[in-house]
Amino acid sequence: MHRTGELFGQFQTLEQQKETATLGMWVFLVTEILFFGGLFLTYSINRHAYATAFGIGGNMLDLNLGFGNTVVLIASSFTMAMSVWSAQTSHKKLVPIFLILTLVLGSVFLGIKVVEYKQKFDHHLIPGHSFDITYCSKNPSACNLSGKDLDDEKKEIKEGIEAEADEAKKQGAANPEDVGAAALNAHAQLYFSLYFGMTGLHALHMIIGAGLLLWLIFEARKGRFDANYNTPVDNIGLYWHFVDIVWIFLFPLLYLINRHLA
Amino acid sequence: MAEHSAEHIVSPKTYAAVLTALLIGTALTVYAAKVDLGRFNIVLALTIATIKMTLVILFFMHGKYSPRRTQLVIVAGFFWLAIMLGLTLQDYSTRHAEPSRSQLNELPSSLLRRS
Amino acid sequence: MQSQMPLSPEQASNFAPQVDNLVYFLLVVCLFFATVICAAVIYFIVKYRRKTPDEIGVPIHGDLRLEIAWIALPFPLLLAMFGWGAAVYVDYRHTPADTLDIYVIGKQWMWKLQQPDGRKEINELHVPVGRNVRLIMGSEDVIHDFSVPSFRVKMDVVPGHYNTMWFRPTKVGKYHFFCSQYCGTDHAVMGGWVTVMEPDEYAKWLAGSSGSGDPVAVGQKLLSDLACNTCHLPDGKGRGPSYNGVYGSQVKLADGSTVLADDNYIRESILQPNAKIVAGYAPVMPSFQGLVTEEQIVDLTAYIKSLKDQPPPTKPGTAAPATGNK
Amino acid sequence: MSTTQLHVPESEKMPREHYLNATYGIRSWLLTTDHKRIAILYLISVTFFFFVGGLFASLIRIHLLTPGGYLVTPETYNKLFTMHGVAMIFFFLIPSIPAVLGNFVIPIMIGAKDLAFPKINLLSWYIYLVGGAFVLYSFATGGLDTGWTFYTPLSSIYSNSAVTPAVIGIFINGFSSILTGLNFIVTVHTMRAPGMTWMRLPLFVWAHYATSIIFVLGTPVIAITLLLAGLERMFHLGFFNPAYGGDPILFQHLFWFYSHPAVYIMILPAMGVISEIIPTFARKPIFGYDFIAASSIGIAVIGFIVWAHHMFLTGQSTYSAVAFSFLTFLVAVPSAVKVFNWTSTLYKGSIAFDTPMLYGLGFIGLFTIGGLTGLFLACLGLDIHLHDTYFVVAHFHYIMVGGAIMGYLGGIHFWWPKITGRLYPEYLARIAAIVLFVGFNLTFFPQFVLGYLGMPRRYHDYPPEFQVLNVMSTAGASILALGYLLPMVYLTWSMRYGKVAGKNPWPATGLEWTTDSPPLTENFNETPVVDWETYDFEHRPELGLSGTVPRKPIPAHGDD
Repeated sequence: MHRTGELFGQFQTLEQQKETATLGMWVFLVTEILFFGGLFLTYSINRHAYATAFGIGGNMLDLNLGFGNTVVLIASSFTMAMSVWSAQTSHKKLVPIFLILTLVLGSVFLGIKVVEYKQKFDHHLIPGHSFDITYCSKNPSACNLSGKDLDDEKKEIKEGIEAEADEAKKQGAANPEDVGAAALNAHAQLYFSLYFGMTGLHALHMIIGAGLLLWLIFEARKGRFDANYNTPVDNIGLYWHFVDIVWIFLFPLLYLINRHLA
Repeated sequence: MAEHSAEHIVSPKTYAAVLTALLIGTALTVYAAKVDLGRFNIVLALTIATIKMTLVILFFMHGKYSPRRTQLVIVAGFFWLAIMLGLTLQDYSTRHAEPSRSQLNELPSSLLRRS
Repeated sequence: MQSQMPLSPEQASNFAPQVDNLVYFLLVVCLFFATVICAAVIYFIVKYRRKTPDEIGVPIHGDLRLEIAWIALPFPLLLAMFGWGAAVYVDYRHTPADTLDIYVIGKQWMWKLQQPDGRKEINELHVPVGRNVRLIMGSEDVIHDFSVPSFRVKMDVVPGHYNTMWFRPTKVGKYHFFCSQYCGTDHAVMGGWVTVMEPDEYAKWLAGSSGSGDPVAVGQKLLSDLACNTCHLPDGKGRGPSYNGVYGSQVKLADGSTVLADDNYIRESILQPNAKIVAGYAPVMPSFQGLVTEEQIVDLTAYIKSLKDQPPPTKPGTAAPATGNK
Repeated sequence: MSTTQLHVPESEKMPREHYLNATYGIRSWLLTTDHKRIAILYLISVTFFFFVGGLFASLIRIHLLTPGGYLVTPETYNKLFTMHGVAMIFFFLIPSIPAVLGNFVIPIMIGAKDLAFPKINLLSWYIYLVGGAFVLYSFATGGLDTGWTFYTPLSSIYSNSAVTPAVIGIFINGFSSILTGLNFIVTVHTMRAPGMTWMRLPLFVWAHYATSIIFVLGTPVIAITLLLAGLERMFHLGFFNPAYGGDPILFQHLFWFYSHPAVYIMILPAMGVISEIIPTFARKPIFGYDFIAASSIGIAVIGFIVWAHHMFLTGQSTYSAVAFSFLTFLVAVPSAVKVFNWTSTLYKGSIAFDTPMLYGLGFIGLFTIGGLTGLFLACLGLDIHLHDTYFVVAHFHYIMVGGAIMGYLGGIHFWWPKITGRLYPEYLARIAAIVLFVGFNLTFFPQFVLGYLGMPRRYHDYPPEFQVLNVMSTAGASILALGYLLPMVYLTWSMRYGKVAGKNPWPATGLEWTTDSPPLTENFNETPVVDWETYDFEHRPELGLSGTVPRKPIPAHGDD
């Protein structure tokens, strides 16, 4: 692959080559902005339409895990930035160390994500036939739910159903209570579809990033990156930070919708 | 071509400061979410997120020290995102003159979507 | 239909002349520009055709005044097109008060229309001339579009939304309506006729025969189509309770309570069968949510209602062993 | 009519070494990173999809000969027009000019050895192939009957056809577009030869820069939209499915956010081709260079804020419809600027009627009609009547076939000597161009009338009063089909037997005409330095033209 400072045939100078690579990466990230933008738009429209159900869904996520993940990911962005700095200042030994730290933090993030997904699976919150927003309030022991939390969740769901039933009544449904319960379940399922869609796509980007980091670590250990040649570190760094930014928005949008009511 | 020659190196101190700011922002956004501000909860959460994003772009991603052309690319990305979100949301937010639901009892209620 | 080839459909509503006038205006403007451009191109290519092989053209690089002129001068025309078009559209989207409301439901691949008095039609619409008519439209499945070219109106029929459109028929006659939004296999035949009648004719027509058929008969047929009667045997010995004499009675439930078997109870039992289980039966019935329409529930209810004077089974049958069934 | 100027001496020989004979063997093609060879690979693959789409189109037209439908079942008819649309739009029109002509010419035009990312360029061709394979798989196993617009919930729930592989194919193909656009943007920014300033860029490059903006900013949105629709279909989710509270109109917003600008992806590069052809065959600088360049960017930007004019009758708010209608009228301004400037370029030119010029002139006429009928559809009051009728079908075929394909064929004929080093039989080519023009108008003009009469689009069966016009249209289509087969034949023939073209047969002023035909793998022997303005014939003695201006610029109003 790249030897240090190799000039590809189509370029005149190394500087032109580096500039080109960086610009290319930024243009790619711009397409990523629009890519996630479509998801954010879908989220916004539906959240606006079904604020109650989305609020209930949001409160069923584990805030501690979400918060922890945010911290982990921000920290990994920092170590990534530090590995770029190490390359730029020719601290050749430090580059792989910071990259490995980044990879470890990224893996922790993904690990926590797996734990969260597993939890959602156990709580019947995977969209599909078995989806049941009331599962935990009906089977509190299966969800380790007790005391005030349980009461809160029950109350929330009851109010949610009432709110949906009110809507149904306004729209002239003959049996607003049933429609309300079904509607809450459907709309909460929409929330979880979006939750899995958004976090899943984000996680996919993380996995690709982790793969790139692996390659980068491999190269960095050979001492490839220094002040003269650090484009790959720089570019993969840009990508990593972008993935971090996506999470910076996902966290409040998914986890913090309705926390003040809890 | 671009005027910049030597790339700007951001010091670890700056990185550390940004890291601290990001962590504080995260704590703040969790704290703020637990206070009932009505519709301003979401405004505040998004404001904090935007500030955090700006910090990441400016310092971690060297946006502040990039050539103007790169900065233009970044701005264009967000501008287009704003076009997409803005023009779509203006449709949804102005859709209230539609027929009143109470006249529509005849139609199956399960067909309804709220907007 | 006319033997000669017409260039526009008949004008049969208040919108038809508006739309046609608008199209004449645009045609005139556009023909003018198309003619100017084509004439200029033809004139130039004839006049300035190459005379000698190594000749070159006069190096003219542009003219700022011209550029400004051809940006600025057509602009008012564009504004006029926009403004006029918007005026017609806003008028079309704002239904006047006091309309004759007709409900329209689109489904693959037919139209169900319902007059204000409840009379139903399939792929046919009768309206009086000179009266403002509003169509309130919903879809049971995919997106359709109700389009009447002679009225120059159309509107998408979107599931989950109600769209409305209005028009005032101005000419008695029979006009095609089409589904104009692609909706699957038989999209092209999902159409019918709008019949515009004199008001007294319309009144007579309304007073004529009743709706689409006896709901009891429709319900009975539906019941066997849906195979309800394979479990709900009249003698109560099936896996589900008998319908005989149910309507209006107090039903004993498995949890010991009782409930009045009214329309809502029947509706719920069809859509959420396990919400209230009749004593002596197992919760084995599947939900028919999504399988039956509201309209069909009404028909089913009508049929069950018709059985209320039938003698109920002497004692509730014991539930058949629920093994391997659904 | 004056004849062609082609002074190609009989002694002209093919260059000894060029990109076509630099290496041999399948591997040397399939693993090439040479932008010119990749362009050839694209040429072959888009031609394949063009004929797939064309076959479906012929079947559609034959079927519509009689009111009840002549040939196929309703289901098959629906699949035909859907597959026609998908093949033509996603796999022919969108990649055609950028990935074939743009790929071949842009690096040479700006004096670069290659695109900025040659490997990514090759990758994007492979991605295109993989996407294409998925779509062909869908065509072969049950077909696709959702309409190329994939409106939910028809596509996500109700259709029984092979929607999932098609959606995956288009999703994958999107990345091919994105990478091509990314490559062009970066190339234009960083790879220009010394002296090739922004204001000396050929307008073809400006047009592709504008197109690339759309590629990069629009395509990801269709990717995520189709991904969501595909997930909805596979896992019964509710993003756009009203049964679960989702919103089908949101799908349309997202879909058209890309798919309207996609129309400009098709037409902008064609406009770029025309902006090259007209000055070349009028032998004078293009009129209003900066206005044409700016209008390309203007169209790309404004093109992004008009999308909901496809949705005036879906129940979007009245306010929103009015706003989108206004914005749509704005896009007429830069389009008109281009037409006026091309026309003015002809003024006092030295005009020849070589094949590319015939396509160029045809383009002006057809694009004018296509553009002006766009005003009818942008006009809210008229759209109520015209929406989803054959008027729309006629309008967008005037833009996409009359505009984009005419531009594509014009460009192919213009650069064919550069691509292959040989000339095609000129008279046959002119006949083909005229046949195409006539056949095209016969096919699609009647459809404007059909549309105004109210015939809805996508109908396999229509009331008898529409038959006369449908028969006319089908008759025209058979002429059109002949017009497409002709170039196929003589261009293939010319690759081996055509007269050797030499460096600059027309002659034209661009940098690509200063190098060999076909060019070297590195395009130039040494990095060129540009010290002339673009489209300048006056100060270019090496073009072998007299250099004297036969008609001196006359003081205002003093026409001769």
